[in-house]
Amino acid sequence: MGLGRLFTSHPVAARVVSLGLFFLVWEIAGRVPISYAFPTFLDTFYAFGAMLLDGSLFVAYGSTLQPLIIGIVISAVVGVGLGIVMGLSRKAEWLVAPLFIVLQSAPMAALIPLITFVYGIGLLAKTLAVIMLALPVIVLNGYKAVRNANPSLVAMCRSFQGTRMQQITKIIIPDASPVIFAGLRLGLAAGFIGVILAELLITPTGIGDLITYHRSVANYAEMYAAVVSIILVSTLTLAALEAFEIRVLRPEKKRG
Amino acid sequence: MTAPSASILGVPHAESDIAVEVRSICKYYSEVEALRMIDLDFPRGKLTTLLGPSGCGKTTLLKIIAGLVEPTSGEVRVNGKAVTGPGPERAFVFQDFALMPWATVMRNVAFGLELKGMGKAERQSIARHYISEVGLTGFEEKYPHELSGGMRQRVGLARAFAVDAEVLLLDEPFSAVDEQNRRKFQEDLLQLVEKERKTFIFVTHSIEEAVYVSDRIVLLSRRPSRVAQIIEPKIDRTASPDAIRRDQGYLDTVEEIWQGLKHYVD
Amino acid sequence: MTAPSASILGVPHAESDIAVEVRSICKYYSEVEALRMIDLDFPRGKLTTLLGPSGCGKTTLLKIIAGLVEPTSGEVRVNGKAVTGPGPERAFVFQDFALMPWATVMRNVAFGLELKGMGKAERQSIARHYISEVGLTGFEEKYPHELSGGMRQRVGLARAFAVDAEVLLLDEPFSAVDEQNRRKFQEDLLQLVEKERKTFIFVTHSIEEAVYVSDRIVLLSRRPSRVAQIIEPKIDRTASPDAIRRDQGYLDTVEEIWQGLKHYVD
Amino acid sequence: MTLYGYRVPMMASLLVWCLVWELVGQSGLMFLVPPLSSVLVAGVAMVQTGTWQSAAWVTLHSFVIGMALAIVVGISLGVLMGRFRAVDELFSIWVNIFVSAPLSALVPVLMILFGIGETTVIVTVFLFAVWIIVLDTRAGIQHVPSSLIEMGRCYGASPFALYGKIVLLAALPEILAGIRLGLVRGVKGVVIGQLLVAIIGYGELFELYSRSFDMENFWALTIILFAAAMLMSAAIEYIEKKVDYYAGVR
Amino acid sequence: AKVRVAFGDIPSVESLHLLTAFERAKEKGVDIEVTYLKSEDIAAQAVVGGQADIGVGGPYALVQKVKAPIRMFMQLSTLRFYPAVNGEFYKTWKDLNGQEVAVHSRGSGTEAIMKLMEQRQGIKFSKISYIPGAEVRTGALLQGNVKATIVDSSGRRLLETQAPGKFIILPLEGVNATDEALFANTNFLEKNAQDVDKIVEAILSTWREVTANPAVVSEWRAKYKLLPDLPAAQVNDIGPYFEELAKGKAFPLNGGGAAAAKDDFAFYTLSGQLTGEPASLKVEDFWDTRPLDRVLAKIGTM
Ligand SMILES: Nc1ncnc2c1ncn2[C@@H]1O[C@H](COP(=O)(O)OP(=O)(O)OP(=O)(O)O)[C@@H](O)[C@H]1O
Ligand SMILES: Nc1ncnc2c1ncn2[C@@H]1O[C@H](COP(=O)(O)OP(=O)(O)OP(=O)(O)O)[C@@H](O)[C@H]1O
Ligand SMILES: O=[N+]([O-])[O-]
Ligand SMILES: [Mg+2]
Ligand SMILES: [Mg+2]
Repeated sequence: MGLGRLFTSHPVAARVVSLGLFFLVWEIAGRVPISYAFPTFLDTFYAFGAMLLDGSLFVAYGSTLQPLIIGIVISAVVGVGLGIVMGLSRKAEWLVAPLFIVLQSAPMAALIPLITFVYGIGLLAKTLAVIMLALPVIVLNGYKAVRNANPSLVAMCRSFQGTRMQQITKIIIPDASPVIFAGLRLGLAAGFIGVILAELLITPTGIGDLITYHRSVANYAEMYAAVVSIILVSTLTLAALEAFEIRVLRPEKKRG
Repeated sequence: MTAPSASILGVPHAESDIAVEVRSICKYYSEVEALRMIDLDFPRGKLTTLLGPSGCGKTTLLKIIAGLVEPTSGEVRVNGKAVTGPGPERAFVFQDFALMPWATVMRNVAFGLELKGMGKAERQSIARHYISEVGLTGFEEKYPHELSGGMRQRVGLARAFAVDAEVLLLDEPFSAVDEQNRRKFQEDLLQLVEKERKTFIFVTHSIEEAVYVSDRIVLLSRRPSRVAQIIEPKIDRTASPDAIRRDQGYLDTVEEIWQGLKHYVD
Repeated sequence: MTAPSASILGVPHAESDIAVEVRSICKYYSEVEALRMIDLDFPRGKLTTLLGPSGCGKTTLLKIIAGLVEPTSGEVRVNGKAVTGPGPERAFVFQDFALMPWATVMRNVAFGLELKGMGKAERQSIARHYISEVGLTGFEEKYPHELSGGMRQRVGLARAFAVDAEVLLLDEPFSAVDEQNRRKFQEDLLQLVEKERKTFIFVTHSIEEAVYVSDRIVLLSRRPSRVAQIIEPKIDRTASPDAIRRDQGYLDTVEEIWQGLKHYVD
Repeated sequence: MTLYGYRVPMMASLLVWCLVWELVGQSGLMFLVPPLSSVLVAGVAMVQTGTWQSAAWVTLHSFVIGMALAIVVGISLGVLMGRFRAVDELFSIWVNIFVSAPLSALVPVLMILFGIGETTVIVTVFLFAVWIIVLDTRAGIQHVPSSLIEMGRCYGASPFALYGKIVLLAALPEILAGIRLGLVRGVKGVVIGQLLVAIIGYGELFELYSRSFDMENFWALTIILFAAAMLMSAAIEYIEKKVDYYAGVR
Repeated sequence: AKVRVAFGDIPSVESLHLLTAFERAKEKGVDIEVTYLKSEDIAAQAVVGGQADIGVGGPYALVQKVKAPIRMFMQLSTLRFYPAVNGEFYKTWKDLNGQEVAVHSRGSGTEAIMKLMEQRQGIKFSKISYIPGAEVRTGALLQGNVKATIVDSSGRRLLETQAPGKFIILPLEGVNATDEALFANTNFLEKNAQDVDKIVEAILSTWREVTANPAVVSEWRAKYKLLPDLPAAQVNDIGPYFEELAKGKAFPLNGGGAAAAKDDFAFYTLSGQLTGEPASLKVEDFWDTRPLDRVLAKIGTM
């Protein structure tokens, strides 16, 4: 419990200790080595540095992030719109919600290889993979958020003779925005999975190519660096999005 | 120090004196009969309390008057005009405050005016007046989560005052406020009633609170709810709060109501 | 109809009459000083109430007595033996009832006995006795969510009675119960105190409630909390509830405490 | 939705979508989309083949083992994190990273640690499912009303009784929700594991049918998989409802 | 002990002869367990990592790079690929100058072939894109999503049946490099010489039989219950597929060995998989020819 107290007073300490322990175990496992194909942490770290310096990481991320961003933007616009419509209209809910419930809990990964047959291997195919995985969760979150907007706030707005439009723009959407935003974050996480799957399964480009290529030529340190980098990038992106959400969407949470 | 006079339902008042008339209201929630043939008059400028056992339909009746809930049959008239929905002459104060968490106290108080399309400067000056009236000057730029329960309810009250409705509908406004603050708030409310000269319709669970603040108390029976009794506590409101609370009339009225409600309690 | 006598802290009682002794208790929550040098005696067979402003440390003190919280310094003795943790001679009644939602009334009431390893038949017959004592016969197989707040608290009380502890610790047991049920419950509690002859230590926010149910009221000051005053309302408990509530001694005591606490309220 | 006064269950709209599928399929616009009817016919034939049965068996086997591990580890770690600050601080950064990280990128390196073939698939299922179970269990444990725990202590509960009779039961709704979400992720994991590393079971069939453009069988495979995922999640949801009923107002 | 084989593809018509050979080795008492992996490089990784004993693939680059002592010990096939272009757009190699082509993956044999042809034809592709799976590339070609790519023999036949005359197969000469070989850790080869010999012998005899009589593959499929639920269309494909390969002498009847290694050095240095002068590369750094030598001594060369 002494450790617990240290961590409580210094939350950063916990993370540093936790990360440090992990890297140490990795380094040791790599030195044993548990496998010829398992690089040490330091090798991986150097490989990461080298890939940064020779620019291959930047090129790869350029190719990976482009479809991701396009796909997320499309999913966000379509998904939030559709979610709000479903939240407001029982008929739309009835027709569309079950479809997305199925898509959300289904292993869409199985369908990704099909994309190539119709949409080839270009940007379009990767963007589509992102949308396939990201859209359902964004739609469903938007829909649930709107459907569950605080009824007492809605009644308050009605009692002050707010119009339906005012109700939607001034109460329902602001009230739903944190959940909608959480949906966008989940959608982004799913989008990362989608673009990686597309690059691993159908079109080895970007970061997926770095992984497969370095594996095929046995540059395991580079391969691991690529894998770690994508996890790092997605984690940091999601954290940044969350920080943005708190700062911009919910001023009241900033101080409290 | 006079004894309370229990007047029987339907005692006629001078027409212009009645702000709100409730006529033959019945309300079913699918199979559940919540209200059965409610007929009531709410005199202008008075505070009338609806009191009754839990789940008897007090909130339902208040929302029907507010135009937020449709009655199954019957009609509500405000100033002689039938109610078809929420209207500018009525304002609701919600039990859970219904404050927008993303908006400051200022924006919350001015919200009714914002919905009406009033310009920012004008509505803020009105809001500022009522914020000061409920004693929250200095808190304009705070967010609801930075306030205590009692302060939040004051914001809800100021918002209702700001739209300058004649009839204020309050659904258990103090139930989320702790005991000692609640007592303070009751005293403040009496002053506001005095000052604002509006028609208040008030729902509470607390007998003492009802007797302490009301001009008239409507006792509702268990579901399906009907008007069981109407009591007009004759209490000298000019006396100090302390004196009121040990007024024999006050104590008798509390006791009378308690005896009437006791058998509803499980 | 006698005036309350405010006895000063430390008036000695006959040794065997003291069920719980609190000696020089201090409590810090890291930097926050919650309690400062509390010395108190709780007489056997009486109901003593802890009253004080919100956040002053009433719950903390009660939990220290229960052995749930460690004091920073000082000691609690029950029947002369120092407390080191929870013990079978003390039972706690929780503000939020602390009922297991997945268990029936019967299992909840018998839970303390179940933990002691008592056989099913035996513990159920004991539980049935106390379920009837709190007036819940017929509800044995119901789940907590099927009961009203007042009924749930009765389950919590029956559970505490069932383990046959001498000292019952009640932390705002009625605050989650609605006004009217609460009133009923206060009357029932007085009967149970009478019947069970246990030592009750009771925490409440409500002055009326404190005065109505207590043999002794300990007023705590604002944090860091100390004993501000000890009041022994001299009220004739054999009178009817109505009579008690309009007893002048009762009203004077309420007023005296209210004046004392008023300046703590915002 | 209500139609002429009748409540039409929500999932009924899937029938509308099935009809749309059939029409698109009949029109022959996209070779990827054969008519639903012919997919169903192919599906009936497919499930009778030994290949499908053994693929389903292999898949189910990996899935069940991976899920069982994820549930055991997830609940244990979740309980530890919920109860002990140090454990929580030590693991929370990893749990929070992995619960939303693109684990598919990690799958290719897993086999170095865990072997090839079924093991990797099992580990993939485990990795996809475990984090959400940890997080939900932890939340459940942390949200056990402290008064319930104090109640247990007051009445002399041993630590064992405290967990067995109070804490785990009180956290059950959250734990079940975690398991339901974990199941959904686990199904994704089994497919991704079988597609990305070891081409066995269902993954092998997906690859086989899509390579040979056998769209009827491909979609039949997909429908069965989707239905299985939905059914499992619905089953847990049903249990959750029952538990919620007993848990009442928490 | 169990011999764990990592195979970087799904079992299909094209691997029926290899599956048969494994069955025969099992009959000889070698306990073979095959795992089907997503791709060749995962299979290679499995062998490097000690998760598998024998891998299937062409791991020249890997052997040159990795510290693990991996050696090939028998060639299974040579590259049999067909550069295919959409006749509407291209007719000859020269037309591909400045155009985009699609190959299997970075570092694959298909890429090596296309790079080789770039050099030989004196052209430059604008871009090489990667589409794993010959079937997928064939489909993409048929769908019009790519205009120039390289397919395998069943892809070529599919193109010819689905859209006769629409696609042109560009000429490809003098490419005879290893496509797939068996490889393993030297340690494994050392300790399990008997099992390895049995496997090599089973494969060589199978390869010789199938070359002599391609039709026998269908019988083997029935005998060993291989791929029981193969769709009818693919069953019909078995005959022509092996017929064509046998005619083209695609099955290395002597298991490759040093001669094959020399060819590969030339090809893969040219295509960039291997670095260094072909002449300076040593066969023993890449191959362990002893199992093959022993078996060939026993059953004779052809
Ligand atoms: N939207 C609704 N749908 C169905 N039944 C409802 C609805 N709202 C209220 N009821 C039922 O109608 C009855 C009256 O409810 P109402 O909320 O008006 O009572 P109340 O007197 O305000 O209760 P409380 O004192 O607990 O606030 C209750 O039995 C309740 O269950
Ligand atoms: N576990 C804790 N950690 C830190 N501070 C605490 C803890 N528990 C209570 N406190 C602080 O100690 C003080 C006393 O708390 P306590 O709950 O005992 O007050 P109380 O009199 O019961 O209040 P209330 O009337 O609101 O129930 C408060 O300021 C509170 O913030
Ligand atoms: O199928 N997936 O959502 O990863
Ligand atoms: Mg109500
Ligand atoms: Mg407290």
